[in-house]
Amino acid sequence: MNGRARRRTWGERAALAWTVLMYAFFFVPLATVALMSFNRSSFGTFPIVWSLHWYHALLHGSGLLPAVGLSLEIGVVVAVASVVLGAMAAYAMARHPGAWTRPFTVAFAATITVPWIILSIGMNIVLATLTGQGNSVLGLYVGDLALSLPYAVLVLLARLSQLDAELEQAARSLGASALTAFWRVTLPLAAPGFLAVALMAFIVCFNNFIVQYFLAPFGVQTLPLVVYNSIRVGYSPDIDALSTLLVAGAVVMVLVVQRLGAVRDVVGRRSG
Amino acid sequence: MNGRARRRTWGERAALAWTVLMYAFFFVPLATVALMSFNRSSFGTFPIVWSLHWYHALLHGSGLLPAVGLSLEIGVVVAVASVVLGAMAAYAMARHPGAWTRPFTVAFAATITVPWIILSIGMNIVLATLTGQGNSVLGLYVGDLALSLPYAVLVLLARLSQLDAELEQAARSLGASALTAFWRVTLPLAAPGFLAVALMAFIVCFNNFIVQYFLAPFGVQTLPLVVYNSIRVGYSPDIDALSTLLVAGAVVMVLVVQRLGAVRDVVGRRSG
Amino acid sequence: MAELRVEGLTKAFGETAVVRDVSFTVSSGQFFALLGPSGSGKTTILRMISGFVAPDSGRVLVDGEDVTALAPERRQMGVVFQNYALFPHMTVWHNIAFGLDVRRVGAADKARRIRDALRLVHLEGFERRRPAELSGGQQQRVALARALVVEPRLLLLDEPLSALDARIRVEMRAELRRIQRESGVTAVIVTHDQEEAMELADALLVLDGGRVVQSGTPREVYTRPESDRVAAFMGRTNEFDAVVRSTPEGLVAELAEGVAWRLGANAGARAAGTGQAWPARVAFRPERVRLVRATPSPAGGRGPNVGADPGGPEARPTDGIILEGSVVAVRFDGPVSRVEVAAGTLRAECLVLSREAEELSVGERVRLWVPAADIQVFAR
Amino acid sequence: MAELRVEGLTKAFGETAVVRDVSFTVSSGQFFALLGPSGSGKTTILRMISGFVAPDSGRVLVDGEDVTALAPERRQMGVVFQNYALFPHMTVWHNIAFGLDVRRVGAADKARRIRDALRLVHLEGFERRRPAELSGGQQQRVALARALVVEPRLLLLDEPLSALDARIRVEMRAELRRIQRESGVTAVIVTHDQEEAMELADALLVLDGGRVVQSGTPREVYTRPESDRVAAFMGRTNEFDAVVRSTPEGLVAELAEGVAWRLGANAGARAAGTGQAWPARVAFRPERVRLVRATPSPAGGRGPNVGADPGGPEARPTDGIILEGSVVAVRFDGPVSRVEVAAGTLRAECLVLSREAEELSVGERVRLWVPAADIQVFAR
Repeated sequence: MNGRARRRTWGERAALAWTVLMYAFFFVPLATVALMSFNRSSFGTFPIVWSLHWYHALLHGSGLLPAVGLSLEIGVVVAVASVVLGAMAAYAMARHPGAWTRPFTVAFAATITVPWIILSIGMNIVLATLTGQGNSVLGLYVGDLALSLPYAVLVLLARLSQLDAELEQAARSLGASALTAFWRVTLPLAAPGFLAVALMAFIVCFNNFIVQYFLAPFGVQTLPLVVYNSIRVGYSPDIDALSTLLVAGAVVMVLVVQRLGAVRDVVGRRSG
Repeated sequence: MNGRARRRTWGERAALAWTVLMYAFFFVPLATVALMSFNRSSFGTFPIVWSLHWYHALLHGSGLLPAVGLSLEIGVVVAVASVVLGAMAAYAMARHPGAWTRPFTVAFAATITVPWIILSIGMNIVLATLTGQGNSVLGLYVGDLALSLPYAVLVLLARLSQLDAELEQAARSLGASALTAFWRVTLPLAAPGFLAVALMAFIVCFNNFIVQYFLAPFGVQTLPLVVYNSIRVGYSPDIDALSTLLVAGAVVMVLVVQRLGAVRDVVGRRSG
Repeated sequence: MAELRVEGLTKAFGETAVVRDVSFTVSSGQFFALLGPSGSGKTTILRMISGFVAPDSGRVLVDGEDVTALAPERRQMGVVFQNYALFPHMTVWHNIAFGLDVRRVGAADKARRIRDALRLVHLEGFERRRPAELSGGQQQRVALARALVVEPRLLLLDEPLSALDARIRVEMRAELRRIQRESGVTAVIVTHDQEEAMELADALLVLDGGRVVQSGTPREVYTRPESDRVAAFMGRTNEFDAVVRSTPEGLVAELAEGVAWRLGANAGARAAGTGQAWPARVAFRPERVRLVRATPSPAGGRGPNVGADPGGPEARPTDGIILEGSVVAVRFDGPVSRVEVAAGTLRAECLVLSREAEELSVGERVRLWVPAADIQVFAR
Repeated sequence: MAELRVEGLTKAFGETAVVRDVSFTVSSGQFFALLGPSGSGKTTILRMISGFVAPDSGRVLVDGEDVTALAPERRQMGVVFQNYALFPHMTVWHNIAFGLDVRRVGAADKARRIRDALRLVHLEGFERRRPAELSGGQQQRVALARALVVEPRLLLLDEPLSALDARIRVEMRAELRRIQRESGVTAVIVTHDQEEAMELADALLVLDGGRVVQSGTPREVYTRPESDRVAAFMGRTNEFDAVVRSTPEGLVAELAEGVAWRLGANAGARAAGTGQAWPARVAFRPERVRLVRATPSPAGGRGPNVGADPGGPEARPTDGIILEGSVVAVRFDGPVSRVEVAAGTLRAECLVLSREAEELSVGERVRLWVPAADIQVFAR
């Protein structure tokens, strides 16, 4: 409604230019990877010879697809576990706040700031003590879950806290039990929060190379591990092909989430 | 105000128990690390022989402290850069929303979902093309900044969008120029958002081993890199000592941030 | 249609007593208002009736049945919240259907009842809208329909109009009254707005600091307030400090300004003083003043002539309040006008219909008379 | 203290014309109201005056100086926002000091002016509080002090009272009027509440759909509305459809019910019909009715006796409106009561002081008279 928006000051133009520049900064590497994935050359040399060779290579014979499969599997399991366990804790904290809520919130926030590499060492030790071996497939799941749970609890707590408690009361005054009120009113309204949490858990599973490195047993290859290993051994453009597919997938996923209104939960935009 | 809170149902008790369990799940590894750091044994053997030996070792002779210094330095620079650059972009988007704002927001959100390992490959290629070498100290800074900037823009955009535009208008009607209004009204009110962004940038710098691994030149050791290397070579409890100090530092930092009201910006709690 | 009885409700949050021993009865089909400033405990009382807050002591009875320990969902009370609390993810139809779905009402019966409810609140054709697509007034109608469609024993309204614009609020008052009449439900409304309470309620309770300070019909509470606080809360009033004396002719109020007024016999009932003379506050409402133009006094510039017969060392009391003074200001308020009159150091506000105020001009001399029956006396 | 002149302001957002060719003048020291329903463009006009919205065409002049192209901070206008827009991170003192700091006022002068401003709004002692620690009414006082301390040429108020509780709002109206009088500033208020506008403003402008539909003093607009829309917007009114005919005796309104009323000569001015007879709407305000008890008609049960002399094949027009009917309802509204009267199929509402209404009972026969001068006629 601000009619003055049309006359931009120099400062505002500069800010706009910055925004565009920053996008370049981020998307040029991704575009480069995409470009290389369509180049027949093994070493990213010019001129570009357009080809789907590396996509073909990715599908046949490279060890990348099974790793993507495992990472997806871990991601889905951890995402579901984060939502369910996080929702239970967050609901308890949101609906029965007490003297204990605040220190618990602070503690969860603190865990977010602990470097992952340190956490992975600790978990390796604990798992070794408990199960006799520090590296196991179970450990992979547990480790990823441990990283995503604090985010899950905090995001869902925020979402549930801003849901008007009167909505549940309205449902109950209409004859719904506490459980029915939660199921038919609270749950649907908190859904974008759940989606956001699932998405974050998924992202964590794709990012925390270091935890997976310390917890995965020999021979079990997640996506970050296999990419890491194959680059150490020798860079091959089928990774570019995979990256391009993953980025495309990420964009589609975000568009879907955006449609469902969950982006604001990921980034903390007020939803009022 | 809910007088019925005192009578807890079984479901609520279960949810509370879960919350406690989840904390255990997260803090037992950290406590274990802390415990080991006070144990004289090199191999974490029992019984514990209490000692500050490993703290002494950390201070004298281990290569860990310089790495912490470098990581802190990168963290501070990236945090400041994220705040300044992020604020400029977010302010442009918040005060001059248009048809371009929404796709830009989606694009930034999408970058968060791109696996870091893929981004680091792309950046290595771009840097190699631009500067002739894929690994450089500059690359370390740029790579970390690239990871934290999308978060910075989205969090600050959320914060600035929820700031009432009428506050700036009130300031201007009182005779303040647009710049003065921003400096004296908008900036102080957005401060918790800035703090949150700085904290997140800091966390990213301590977590993204993989980007640093692909971008750091030979001999330049950040904390994740040196921890990774030293564990590959042979685990030594001075890392436990360092971890304990870092966790303590993280808790202190979160308490400070909590006091300043920025936690809700990190985790998206509504501030109304 | 049910009778509500509240007996000795008491509630404290922590150290703070919010509701103290509140009892009242709402008879079947009555529209009852809990009126009080913010912090008077009125909302907490409503929440204890609806079951969302458990009282520390006291009982809530519906048609004689004690529901104090019952869960909210088993009390069969429809609640309308200040911010409507409509389910944002459901259409108007599904919002209204919610209570019937929970009760497993059959499809045909359900559709009929929802249509009846929509007709009652004049919202036919809005079935497929979502709450965000409705205006505030329309949202409140949906909230009413949703609460009424389950045929609750009681309708509880928690400041239902305070989130609306001034104009819509006045319109919705009439609507609320009509809907309550047509549905015949027993209703309890919580409000801080005495105009709202007077327009809507058959009977009301004035609360202050968690205690009942007065109850009765709106007219009783307005015209016969039991304290100066209630008098001021219910509307504008003129107040004077005086000493009230018992004389053979009845009570007489003497003002420091040298005026004395003879008060009605009934005024003494609320003047809880002891002995022969006690300090009191004498009050009357602006619309109770009979205002007539005074014939210009022959000695024009002699200053205001206070009282009917002020001469002599002791003022002879007049029957009721009689003041002669001049018009200081005439404030036009649409249908009515407020005339401010100065009689010496005394100032009084009179309310007259605007067409009568048009004949008055500032500076004009007027005579005010308030009959003894319209005067209120409160102990100071 | 300055004179504001607005000339031909026009503004469209996209395709939607929000303000269309609005012109008016506010003289120095006047309190001026822009009154209209939501969407009437009143807030956009205020924002064009304050400089936050640039008009598509038209000019804003302060004391003859064209400020249309000036940045908001150079216009020297104090703005009070609907939600106060106090700086939440500053104390009351620093909020008020803001405008003086920006102007680099010296410390001693600054402290004196802030203290004067706090005294003006009755907030001495609140210097160190933060906005969140104040009530809504107190926050609005701070907003006023902040706007006034810089001695603006104009004070612009954007629905300043609409965020307040009903009771506080009425109190703050009087405060706002006092503060404007004492500071002597020229003020423009935007409101949708006609009571607020009438109580506050020296002159007002009624807006509808971005256009000025009437302007004048509150009394003029209330008693002489130029359209039935304005009449209804300004307050309650009784309306009847009629055919108005020019006769040698003046204008006569004939109703379908077989009644005819002779209207005042001046009523014809707004009845923009042509020829000898045209459809019109006849209206009068409830408080304009003179209501007297009718002596019971000798033939009791014969049904309502409409008109003074309804006999004969053609109704003879009465002077003004005369209706005889019975009381259907008496609604107590505190100081005033609304009496609903049915005369055959015609229904009319009358407003009387409550003390007069006490003498009336439902079913009683009454006679209503509205003098020709109090009748409004609008072309249909």
